[in-house]
Amino acid sequence: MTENLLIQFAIIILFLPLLGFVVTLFLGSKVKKIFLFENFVLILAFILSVIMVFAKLNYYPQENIVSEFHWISLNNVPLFGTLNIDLGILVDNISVLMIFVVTLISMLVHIFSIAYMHGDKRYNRYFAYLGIFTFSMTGIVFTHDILMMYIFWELVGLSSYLLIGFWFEKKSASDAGKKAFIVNRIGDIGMFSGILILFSTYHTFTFDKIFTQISLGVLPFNSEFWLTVTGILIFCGAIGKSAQFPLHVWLPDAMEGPTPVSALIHAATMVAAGVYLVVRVFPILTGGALEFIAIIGALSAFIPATIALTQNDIKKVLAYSTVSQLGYMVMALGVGAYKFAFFHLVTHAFFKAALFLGSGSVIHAMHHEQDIRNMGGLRKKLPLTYATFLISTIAISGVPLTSGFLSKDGILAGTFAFGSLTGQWFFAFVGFFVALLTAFYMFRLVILTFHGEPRNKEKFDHAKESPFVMVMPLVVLAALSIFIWYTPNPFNPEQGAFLSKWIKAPTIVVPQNARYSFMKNDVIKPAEQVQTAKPKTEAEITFSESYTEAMHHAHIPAMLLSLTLAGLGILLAFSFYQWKKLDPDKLANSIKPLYKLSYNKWYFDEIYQATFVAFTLGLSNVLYWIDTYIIDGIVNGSATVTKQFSKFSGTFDNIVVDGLVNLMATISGFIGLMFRRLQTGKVQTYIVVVVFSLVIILFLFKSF
Amino acid sequence: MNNNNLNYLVNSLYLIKPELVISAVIVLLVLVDLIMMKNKKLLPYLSVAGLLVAAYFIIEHFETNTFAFSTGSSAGMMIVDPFGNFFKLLIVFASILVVLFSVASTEIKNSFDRHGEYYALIFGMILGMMFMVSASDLIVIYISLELVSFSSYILAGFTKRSIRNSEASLKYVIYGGISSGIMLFGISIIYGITGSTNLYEINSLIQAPQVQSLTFLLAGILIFVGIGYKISAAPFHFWTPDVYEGAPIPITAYLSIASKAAGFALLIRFIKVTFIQSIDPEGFWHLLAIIDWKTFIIIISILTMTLGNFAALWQSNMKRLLAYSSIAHAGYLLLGLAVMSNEGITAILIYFIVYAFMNLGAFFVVMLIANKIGSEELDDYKGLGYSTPFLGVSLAIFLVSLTGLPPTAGFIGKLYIFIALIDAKMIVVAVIALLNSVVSLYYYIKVLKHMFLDKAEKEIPAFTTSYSSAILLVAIVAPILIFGIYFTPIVDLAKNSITLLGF
Amino acid sequence: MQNFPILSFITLLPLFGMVILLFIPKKQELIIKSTTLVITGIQLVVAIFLLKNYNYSLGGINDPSTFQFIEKFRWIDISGFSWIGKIKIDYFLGIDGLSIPLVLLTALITFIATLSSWTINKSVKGYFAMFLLLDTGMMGVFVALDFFLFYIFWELMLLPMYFLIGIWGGPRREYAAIKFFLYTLLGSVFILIVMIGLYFSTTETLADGTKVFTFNMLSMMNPQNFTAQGILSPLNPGNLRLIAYIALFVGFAIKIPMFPFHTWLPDAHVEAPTAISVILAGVLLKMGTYGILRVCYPIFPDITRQLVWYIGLFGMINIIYGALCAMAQKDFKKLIAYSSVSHMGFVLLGMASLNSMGISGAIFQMFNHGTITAMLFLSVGVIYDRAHTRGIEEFGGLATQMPIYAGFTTLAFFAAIGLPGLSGFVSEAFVFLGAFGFGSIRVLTVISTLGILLGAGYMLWTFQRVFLGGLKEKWASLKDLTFREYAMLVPLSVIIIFLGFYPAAMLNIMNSSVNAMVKVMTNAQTFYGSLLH
Amino acid sequence: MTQIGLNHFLFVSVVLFCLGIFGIITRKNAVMVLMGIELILNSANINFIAFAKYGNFGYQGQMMALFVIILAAAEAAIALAIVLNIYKTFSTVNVDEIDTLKD
Repeated sequence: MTENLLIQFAIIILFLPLLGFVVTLFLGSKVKKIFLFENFVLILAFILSVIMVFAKLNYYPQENIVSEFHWISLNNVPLFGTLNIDLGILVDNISVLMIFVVTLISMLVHIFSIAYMHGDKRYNRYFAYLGIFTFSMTGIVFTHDILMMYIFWELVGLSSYLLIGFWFEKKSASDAGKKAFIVNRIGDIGMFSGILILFSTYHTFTFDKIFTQISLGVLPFNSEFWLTVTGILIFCGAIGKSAQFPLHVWLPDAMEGPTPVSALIHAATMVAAGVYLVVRVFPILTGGALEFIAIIGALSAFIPATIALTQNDIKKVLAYSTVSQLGYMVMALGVGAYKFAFFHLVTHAFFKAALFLGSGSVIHAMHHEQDIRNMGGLRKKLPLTYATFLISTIAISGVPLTSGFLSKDGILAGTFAFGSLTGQWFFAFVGFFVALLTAFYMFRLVILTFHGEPRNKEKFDHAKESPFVMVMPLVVLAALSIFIWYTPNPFNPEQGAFLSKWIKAPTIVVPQNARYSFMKNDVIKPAEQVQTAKPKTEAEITFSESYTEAMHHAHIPAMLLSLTLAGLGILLAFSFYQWKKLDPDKLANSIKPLYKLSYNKWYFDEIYQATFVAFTLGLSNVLYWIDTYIIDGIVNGSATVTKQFSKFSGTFDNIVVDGLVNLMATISGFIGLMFRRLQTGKVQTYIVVVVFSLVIILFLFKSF
Repeated sequence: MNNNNLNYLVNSLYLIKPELVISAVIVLLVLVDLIMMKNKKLLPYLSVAGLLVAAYFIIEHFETNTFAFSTGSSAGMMIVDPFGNFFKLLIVFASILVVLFSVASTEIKNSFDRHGEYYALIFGMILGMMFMVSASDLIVIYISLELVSFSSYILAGFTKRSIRNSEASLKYVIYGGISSGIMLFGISIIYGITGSTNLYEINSLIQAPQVQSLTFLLAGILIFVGIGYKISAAPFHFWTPDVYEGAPIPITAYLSIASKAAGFALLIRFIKVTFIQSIDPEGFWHLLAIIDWKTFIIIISILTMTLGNFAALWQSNMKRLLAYSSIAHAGYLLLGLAVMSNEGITAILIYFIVYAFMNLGAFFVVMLIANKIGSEELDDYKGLGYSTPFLGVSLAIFLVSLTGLPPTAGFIGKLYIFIALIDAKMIVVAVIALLNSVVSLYYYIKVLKHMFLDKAEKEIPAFTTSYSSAILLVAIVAPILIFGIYFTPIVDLAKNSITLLGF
Repeated sequence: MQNFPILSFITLLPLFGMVILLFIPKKQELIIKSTTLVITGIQLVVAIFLLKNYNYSLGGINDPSTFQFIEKFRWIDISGFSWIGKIKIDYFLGIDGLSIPLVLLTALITFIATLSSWTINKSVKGYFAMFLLLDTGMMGVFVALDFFLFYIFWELMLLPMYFLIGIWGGPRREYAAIKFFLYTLLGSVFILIVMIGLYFSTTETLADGTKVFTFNMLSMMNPQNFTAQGILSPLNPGNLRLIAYIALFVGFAIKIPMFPFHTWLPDAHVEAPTAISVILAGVLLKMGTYGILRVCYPIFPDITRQLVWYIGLFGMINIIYGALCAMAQKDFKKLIAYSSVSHMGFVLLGMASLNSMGISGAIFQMFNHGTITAMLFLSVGVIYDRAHTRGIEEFGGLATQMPIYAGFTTLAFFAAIGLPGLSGFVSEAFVFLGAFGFGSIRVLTVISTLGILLGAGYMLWTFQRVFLGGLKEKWASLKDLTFREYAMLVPLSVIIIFLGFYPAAMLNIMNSSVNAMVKVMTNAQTFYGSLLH
Repeated sequence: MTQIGLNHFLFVSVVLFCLGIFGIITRKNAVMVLMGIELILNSANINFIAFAKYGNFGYQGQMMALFVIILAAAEAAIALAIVLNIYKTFSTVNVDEIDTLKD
């Protein structure tokens, strides 16, 4: 397997779903079974990506394989020479792992959807949309430059828009689609501005070239401050796409889309693209930018977690949980736990997809009932769904032996280490507290859905286990939530190939004094120290030795603490909902304002509606009013004035009455009127005017 | 009177052959009218033939550049020069068209019994105008002016039956009488100051610096009243709308072209010959400082065009609208004079050629339409573009040309005026004039709007025009389009015609 | 083939077609329509032929030798003593990378508009005669290199446009038509006066060594050709040149239309029949920006540099203001009209960048806006033909009833939003990248990015209101696209998608010219500066 | 008693001129208006004669005056014919009532 072949694989994987999209879209109305083609394409893509992952990780574990072409080149540009805009493919460990996740989940969702969407009137169209989504997502994964990232970034936005609004007859669905797109655009403007800064500084979009230039000390506007700003602006894209605070509002609404879509796009892949973006641009993020990212991540982890406590819609709970978990990842990146962020991205993708598909199975069984208050006791009816759902819940709660435990624990250790190195314990605190909340609300969800007595007898009676094509993906995904795939030691993720071999922290290119202090390279090292120090492979060092050291130290305490908190959360959930030892309603009543805040999602939607949306709409109306009456009016005058003048003359011409609305013309008309006053038809008046004008002329010219 | 002088007079007759032809035709017309009481059909043909002969003589001596009727060494009463010949040709051309219009006009046809007078009076006007454009003596100027006026007074009220006609004619006569009276008073003052009535002599007399400028100013402006009334420059234009509306359409057309052209020729000659000091190689005139003609003309021209355009906005009668439009055009033409350069005069001449076509054409269409629908009211024009597309499109072309939009000849006329203005660095004036032409668009387009955009209130049956009229119309439309694209010929003609005797 | 006057052919062909139409009896509507279709079809083929034979490496702009398909002969040649009446005007046609995209666009849009005009049934003959006359005017503007000729073509299309809106338009057509006419005439009056001023400031050396004043735009671009006393000469102290520039700019800006001269546009668009809206948005608006690039920029590079911030500012205002106004609309067509205002703002912004990227973006955006907005207007036309209303609120759920139509409209909407993969994205991105690269308008650029957001806002909102949601009862009988409508929408869609994937196809054409333009701009400082001292 | 000189003639002529204008403006009867015009013409005539006499300018002045007299007569003839015609159509000769042609 040559490098070239890998690139060809990547290209084929990239374009297969597009082919699927085009074929399915255009033949959709003619050929009923065309969706099978789309499924076939995805399975093929998955197989290829398995081969690719295998080949890449085995034969080229260290290389970054790049292939690029000039998409646009402007030749002979004055002052620049040739200006090339390249698009290209980057195959490295991160991208192949990511592509594996994407194609796998996409394939599973495709298969799941065969049954789930059965009978929909736009059945084939649905698969076509899934196809274009997969294409766009693949593009994001494989890109080697920020422009192509942005291009596919927007395209996933489009597919997300199409899929959220798939049932567009429902107003809420089309609203949600629109909201998702526009809110994402807000983030994109930031990202685009960041791209503008990068391009105007480096005249290239390619990550590598930008990194090289920064490491050579070329900075935007020659200042580290602007490098920070650039980083933050690029991160804005992630805020939008990964639904981070304060742009997280679109994600819960996006649950209006079909549930498999939620699993694919709004849980596992697209929303993780934000994290992926940060992973990609990580080398250029300064300390300041990282801190900003960490804060946003922390807030995004915390706020949705509190909201998820009180939601009753099965998908909404999962949605908020997604935001919260994405917050985790972002926060992890912010504190420098790069590897664990990506690790969590992968593990989360599997178990969250499993959760969503599981909820899809439940919803399917319950005939599109989504309110958990109407469920209960479903484990008897849906044993397989229950089992997989439970495994995934355990994983997300961070219970040992699951993948979630491994990755989450790493993140918590990262925040812990960050605290120990900088003295800022805020992130660690948030991390652990959210872990508690997560365990609680996830088990609340499981208990209310599957345990206890059925609360809606009728629907319960009709519920039955989903068909094979729906259960199979659940089983696969639940299986992937077990630790064994990642590491042989369920308590130490670092022993697995995943973290020790495949993922490596990137080399930071930011100038030394713009970094976190602990990320600074120990530039001046006494020669002997290098030799005497315990030789470490490069892979073991994350950013700097001190940081790696701190991570090691943080590992055990973090693990213990997180275990305790997860257990506590699960315990609380059981005591509230299973054993009914505690009364949730009572608790809610006693902290009513907090409960309401949580229940109403912190009123984000209302605030945005009242401020930004109302302001924009108001402004647009005001401007249009101004446009019609003032701008047009300066030139045009108002109809009333015209009509006043029109009274002067019965023979006022039609156009004028209609509106020679022109102030200009009104004045013209007025001047005309004044002239007309002189034309009385009486010859003597004329003579008087003539004589008068003669006198005036004489008076005017007598000085000459 | 010695023999030499008599010889000179006889020789001068040779120079005024066109005028002689016209005079002969007048006599002939009256005679034919008397002899052939019943058959008036011959008269227009006779007129056209006479005009063609006159035109031939004008062209024959086009390049002549000399005095006529000069006594000995002194300057003569008349001048024959390319400038004058140009205007004579223009007048003859307009006259031919007007005679042809008259044949097609129902209005004129109705006063069948008086056709002899009609054509004779037109020829009287022609004669007057020919003298006007070649006069170099205040006496000739006054007399020729009055000759034109008297004929036009009668022609304006020619079809006595209509109220409008007689009213127009009364207003015209009173207004004209006073204007020429005032002018005469001015002439008498100039005569008093200089002791001469000959423009060339006056010019050489006033080169001396001790001339009393205030009196001279008074005289100059009083004379301007007489000429200004002929060219309908504001504020001496008041008769124009009323008379144009009241007079028969061919006469209106005639007044708007021929007598205006003659008036302009007179004005240019009067100002240039009387007040010139020197002409620089660039063609700019340096006038004597007695009267600030430049400022004066600028003010008058801006006033004229603004008034014409703005008042036209409100008109609902086609003839009246065109009357105001012709006032506005007088304003543009005056700008050419205001430049006070040969270039400006070229522009005026070019403008006149174009203006003759488009304005006569417009009046012709109005007349043809009035023949059919019996109205000149704009409201009756609704939907006309569909019932008579040929006339509609022709009128559209004339009006577009009057607006001055390419690719019509009207644009070339305006272009040259603006070229002259900008070359003389009179940019503000040019901008005002251009803005005026934007205003003018509005009322011209209003006509088109009525014809093409509006639905007729009552169904007008489709009607066609007679072949002869159609041919005539095409003959007027075609040059407008051709000159709009290829204007070398008219510019060449104009350029060759700016020679005034002595300059 | 070498000497065949191909540009004259492509320009005058419609005029010739108009003459043919005049001889076809009024009743033969189908023949009239087909003749027009054939004429515009030939025009399109010739345009493509032009593109095929176009040499990408020649720059044009201010260098006469690098223009292509040049036709030049003396048109008006009046000799004179002194200089009186001496005037020399060339019939001078030629194209460079700046004009060829627009020639293509014109041919394409006219052809599609002909198809769109098929439904016209009132005075068919007059309509198509005017239509073809308009076509000649538009094409002429883009190929003329002599200012006088340019101006004639510029004015030539006013009258047909007046009639096309005024006779075949909507209820308030007369108002809209006269407003359009007066506005544009006002603009062209400014152009005229500056044109004459330039004429008196520049000379051209004839073969015999004598110098004559000239209307040749390319001669005006060479500062050496300015006479010392010429009123618009760079040597002339005072700010006449500045004033002339502003006058000229305003003249063109009215056509763009640039805020605050844009108010004619919504009216004209709303009242015009679909095909005319398509032409108006697709081609006519481009004349404004084309004029600025063709005339203002290379003739007054010194002033351009001076005022470039303001151009950027107005670009920004257009973008934001147009978008906000669009958001407030209830009339589908008016909304698209305001979106045009917004999109033309990008062109202005790109032009203000004065670098290759921005100007490429601007020209590319001109082309893209032509195709995208044409498609949007066609979409409005499709629904208006069926429902006879354009009220956004009156529709809803059309995607269920007319899925294919909805599909095409989705494409057009997303192209207008600037979705990657469609042509609009590349041009907008280029505009932003270019403008951001130019220090002085950086802040304006960043503010302008809000336009992308607002654009998405009003477009999606409209899309939702018209196509999504439940289908209203009264629209349950609407038919999906007809074959003719396919024929209009498919080519545009293909172009939009193709240029989205492979923008280099268009960018390469204009590359040399854009670089030449940028060189003119960069050299201006030294060139004009040295002249002054 | 002073010698009657040029200025006296000029004074008379100016008075006549002004009276003429005044008459034209104030009189309603068309015939009276026409008489006003005659006054103006005659004031100019006085000027011509006076200038010719006192300025020793030759005969041009007198010649002009003669022409003017003839023209005035002709004008009066035409004008009176028109007034007659007016009387037939309007049954009045008051100029301020003849205003059907106006804006």
